[in-house]
Amino acid sequence: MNPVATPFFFYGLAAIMIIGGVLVITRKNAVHSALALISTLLAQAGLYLMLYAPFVAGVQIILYAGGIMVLFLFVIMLINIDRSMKERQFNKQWLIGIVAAALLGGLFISVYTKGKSLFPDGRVTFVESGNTQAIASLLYDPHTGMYMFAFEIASLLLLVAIIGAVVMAKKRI
Amino acid sequence: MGWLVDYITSYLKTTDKTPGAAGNIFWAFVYIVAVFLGLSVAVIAMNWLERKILAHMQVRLGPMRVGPHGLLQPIADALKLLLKEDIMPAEADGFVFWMAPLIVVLAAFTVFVVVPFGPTHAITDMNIGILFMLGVSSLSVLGIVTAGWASNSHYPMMGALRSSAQMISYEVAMGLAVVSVILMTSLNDTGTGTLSMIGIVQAQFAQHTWFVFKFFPLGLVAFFIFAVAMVAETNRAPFDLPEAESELTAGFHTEYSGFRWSLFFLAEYSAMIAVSSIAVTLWLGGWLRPFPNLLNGPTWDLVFSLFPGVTFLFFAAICFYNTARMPKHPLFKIQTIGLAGFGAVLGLIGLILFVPPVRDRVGDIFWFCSKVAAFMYLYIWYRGTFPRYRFDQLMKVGWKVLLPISLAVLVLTAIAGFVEAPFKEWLHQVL
Amino acid sequence: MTDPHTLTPLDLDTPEKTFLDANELVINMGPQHPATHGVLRVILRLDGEKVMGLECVIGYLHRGVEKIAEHRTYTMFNPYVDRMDYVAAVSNGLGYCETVEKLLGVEAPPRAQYIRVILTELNRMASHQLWLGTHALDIGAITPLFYTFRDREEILKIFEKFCGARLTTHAFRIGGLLYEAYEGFEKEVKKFVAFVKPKIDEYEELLTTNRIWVERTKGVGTISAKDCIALGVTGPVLRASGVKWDLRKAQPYANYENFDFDIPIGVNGDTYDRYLVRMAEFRQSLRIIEQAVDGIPEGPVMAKVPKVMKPPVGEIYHSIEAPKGELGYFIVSDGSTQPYRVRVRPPSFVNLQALELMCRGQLVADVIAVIGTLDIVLGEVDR
Amino acid sequence: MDALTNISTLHYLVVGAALFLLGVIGVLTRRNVVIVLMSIELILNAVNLNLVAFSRYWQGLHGPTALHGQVFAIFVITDAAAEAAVGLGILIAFFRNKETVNVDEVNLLKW
Repeated sequence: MNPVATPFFFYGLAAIMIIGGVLVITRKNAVHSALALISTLLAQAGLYLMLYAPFVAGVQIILYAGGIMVLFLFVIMLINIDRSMKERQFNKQWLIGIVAAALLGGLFISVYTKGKSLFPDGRVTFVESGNTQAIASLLYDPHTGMYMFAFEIASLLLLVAIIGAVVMAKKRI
Repeated sequence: MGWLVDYITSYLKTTDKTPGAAGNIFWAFVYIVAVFLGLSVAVIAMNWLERKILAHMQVRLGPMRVGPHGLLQPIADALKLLLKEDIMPAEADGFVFWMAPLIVVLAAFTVFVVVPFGPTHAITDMNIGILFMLGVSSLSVLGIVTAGWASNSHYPMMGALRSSAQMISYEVAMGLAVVSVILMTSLNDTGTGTLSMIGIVQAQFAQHTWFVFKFFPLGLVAFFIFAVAMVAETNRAPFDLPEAESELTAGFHTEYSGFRWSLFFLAEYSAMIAVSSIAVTLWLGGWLRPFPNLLNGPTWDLVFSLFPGVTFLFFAAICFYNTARMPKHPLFKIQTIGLAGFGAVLGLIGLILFVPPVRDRVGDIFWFCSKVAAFMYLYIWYRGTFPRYRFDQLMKVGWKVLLPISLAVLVLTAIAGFVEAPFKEWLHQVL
Repeated sequence: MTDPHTLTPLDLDTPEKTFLDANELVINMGPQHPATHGVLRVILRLDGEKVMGLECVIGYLHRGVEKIAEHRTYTMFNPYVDRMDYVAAVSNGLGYCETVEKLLGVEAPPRAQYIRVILTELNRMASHQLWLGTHALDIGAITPLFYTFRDREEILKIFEKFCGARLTTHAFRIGGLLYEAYEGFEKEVKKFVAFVKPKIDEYEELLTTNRIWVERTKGVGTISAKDCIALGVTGPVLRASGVKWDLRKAQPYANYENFDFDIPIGVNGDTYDRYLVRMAEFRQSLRIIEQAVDGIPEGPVMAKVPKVMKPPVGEIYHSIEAPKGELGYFIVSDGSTQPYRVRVRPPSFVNLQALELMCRGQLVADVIAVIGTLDIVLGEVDR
Repeated sequence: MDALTNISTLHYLVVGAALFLLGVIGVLTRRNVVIVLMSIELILNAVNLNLVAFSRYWQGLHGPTALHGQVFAIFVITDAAAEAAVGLGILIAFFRNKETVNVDEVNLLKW
């Protein structure tokens, strides 16, 4: 199946992403920021689908939008945001920050304009199915899986994160 | 215009694909509209049925005034909700307050993109179908949390915190139960499983068993875990703590009224239907009729294809029986006519379902929907029977009972899948 | 268990901060809350879901019943007491009539006393049925409410036939009954007893062994016998803590000494035991009713009472076992036709004082269960 | 027009770069720790988008099973989950002690 109206969806989703990103860093209210970030994440899941990465898109929705962002909202509700909303929103180094970001942006632009020929259009149509299976075989297969060790390390990282989060967030242990 | 007709009819000729998979926008749109309308009708019918069934469980009659046997009550309720004043608390966060019901409704409805009502009767068949369903249905917790927060009030806040904790906790056990089914789908020659909803049902057909009976009792236990977790996911009794009426007045939607509240209502019921369809697809053979492998052949096909029509005629007969029992009084004239008319419509639908081309196409949808309906009845039954869990007990059930069991089931399923083929071979040699 | 005397009052002046720290969230439950059984207002101080302290605010239903009594004759005040515990109006009337009779020095004739016992026990059942339905509803089980109301209806039908009113019956008069019981009263009560016996098993079937019900009620709102006595808690709450104290046995009145019945008591003093005690009281009430109907004597129903009641100067305290506990009347007479002072000792009011002790350290959902299990009626708390 | 309508890898890279810049600005300028953490999520997502886009490009060169970029994206998401959990845990601990969520006031190590 060929994708339909690719540019339309690409620009639409990209616009949602960028607008969401801008809202994330400009809103006073952290809940509004979180909602903007959720829209960015969902639009990004759409872009993953357009890149024939359905499994990553699914993980993005279930983990990022459904898991991490709920955690964020939960914490925002636990802490008192009324006070921080009334205060100054940007820190003292905001000018330096903007300049640094602008320099980084300039770097990106120069890299992309100069290296455009490095990235020809690599689009090929192939069967969509098998994406999940291919990822699984990269992760777990005893012959072709080259990321099994990394996967185990990732699970260890998550375990450490769980313990760390519990230790830090618990009132009395 | 010719190309348009060609485009439309070209899909009908290739009937082995869903419109989404075939890339046919027109039919995809038709399916979307059909699913959306069907869902709305199902929610309305569910509303009436829940009140009636619950009422009869509780030795009362339920709605009787609006329409014969209260048949028009949901419509009257919907009108009332639409005409009600839409109140927004002064201290509420307007935008988020407005967004929250939309998020919940969108999450609840988007799930139906991949629900397979039949081998070709789905909007689309996704490679990551079940992952998509779990992911999108988990988004509704965002709406609930934001609804509770935006109301800027204590009871909704507590309801929201309760519900987000509850939904996240039960998602874990639910996901593990689902994974054990995905393991079962990989028991074939190639050894690759599938996440596609249609693929899961086809795997059950190919393995000659519903997954609820696979590796008895492992499939049954996984199904039971899912059946418990899905009640918790949809915040229904006995896990209805987020909206516990006697404790938190109405939980996260305490401050909502009118149309916005009805959106929550709609979302709750369509979420119930959605998780029930997951359960039906994963464990109860989806659209497959009973014994598709054992009782096959044209005769059995014919017999089973008569079921939808017979069911509708049965309902029509009930309507006519009750029409005859209506009090013979001028005041009941309109009600009697209405009930007879309703029966006639049901009967007509039943007769249409006997027409061969229709008969062959709706069989899948009928079996799927009747399995889902059984789950809906269970939901109502739970509500009539159980008291409500307390929050710590709910967490205890989720983390200390369901999660270990589902982990054990997952591991045992993997082992069973691994030893099944050698064991059969050994058995073959011994006997 | 904490000593009730050392409980510090709730500190409501420090402003709440966030959910994060202890002693933070102050929630106002009621007076318009579905589970506070009327217009009780409970201010809860919560740490997350845990109750750190609570304070009851009462008086939303205050009508000054005791003050009204000072401006009514003894006979005229009789209907007012029905409006206190309106789900057990007959018991209220019995207590008042007996107190005034004691003050006057008259005694109701035996037949009147038997009919009084029958009606009071029926009323006890009706009150317990209402308690069971609403308590189960608070804990989340909807269905028992409808079952109990279906059966309570039969009791109310008997009341209606007896005296014309269903709720605020005003069934008794000072000195006995105003009328003879209606034709077929005994038969109807017998029929009711036969009807309701299997229904009580039906309630128990729904709840007693229900896992969720047991989990929700066992170990919730525990109160020790010592604390009960210290706080003056009476009725099923006291008996569930293991104290065998029932005024029907301890200070028999209205002929109760002639009936054979047991006092069910609990062991742990938690919500589940209170539930079991009340369920057992259903059966004991049925036993009493059966005996009373069988042994009902013939004779007059009204003692000789002066038309204008002028009790001698003095004071009297008399209490009966109402469905909710000890219901006492303290009447001071100055020799005129109107009481000088009437003071009611309502069981609900006293039992409600145990709420904080029972709820500290429990969860919000338990507060609901405890309010339900105390079986308070706000009309009686506020008077 | 062709450069605009023919969506290639570069288009995704540009979107990713823009998102990355937004994240960097957020991290460098905001005072609210929660929003700083969210900006970090933005940065991680920008990286993820690049990874998946490169993966697509790589698939074009080496066949449909060359999904290394997507595998990396999954690892990054795992990492983000761990980071969010620990970051928010620190935030809660910090908030409990100082009752503020401003990065400026996280100066316990400064003297």
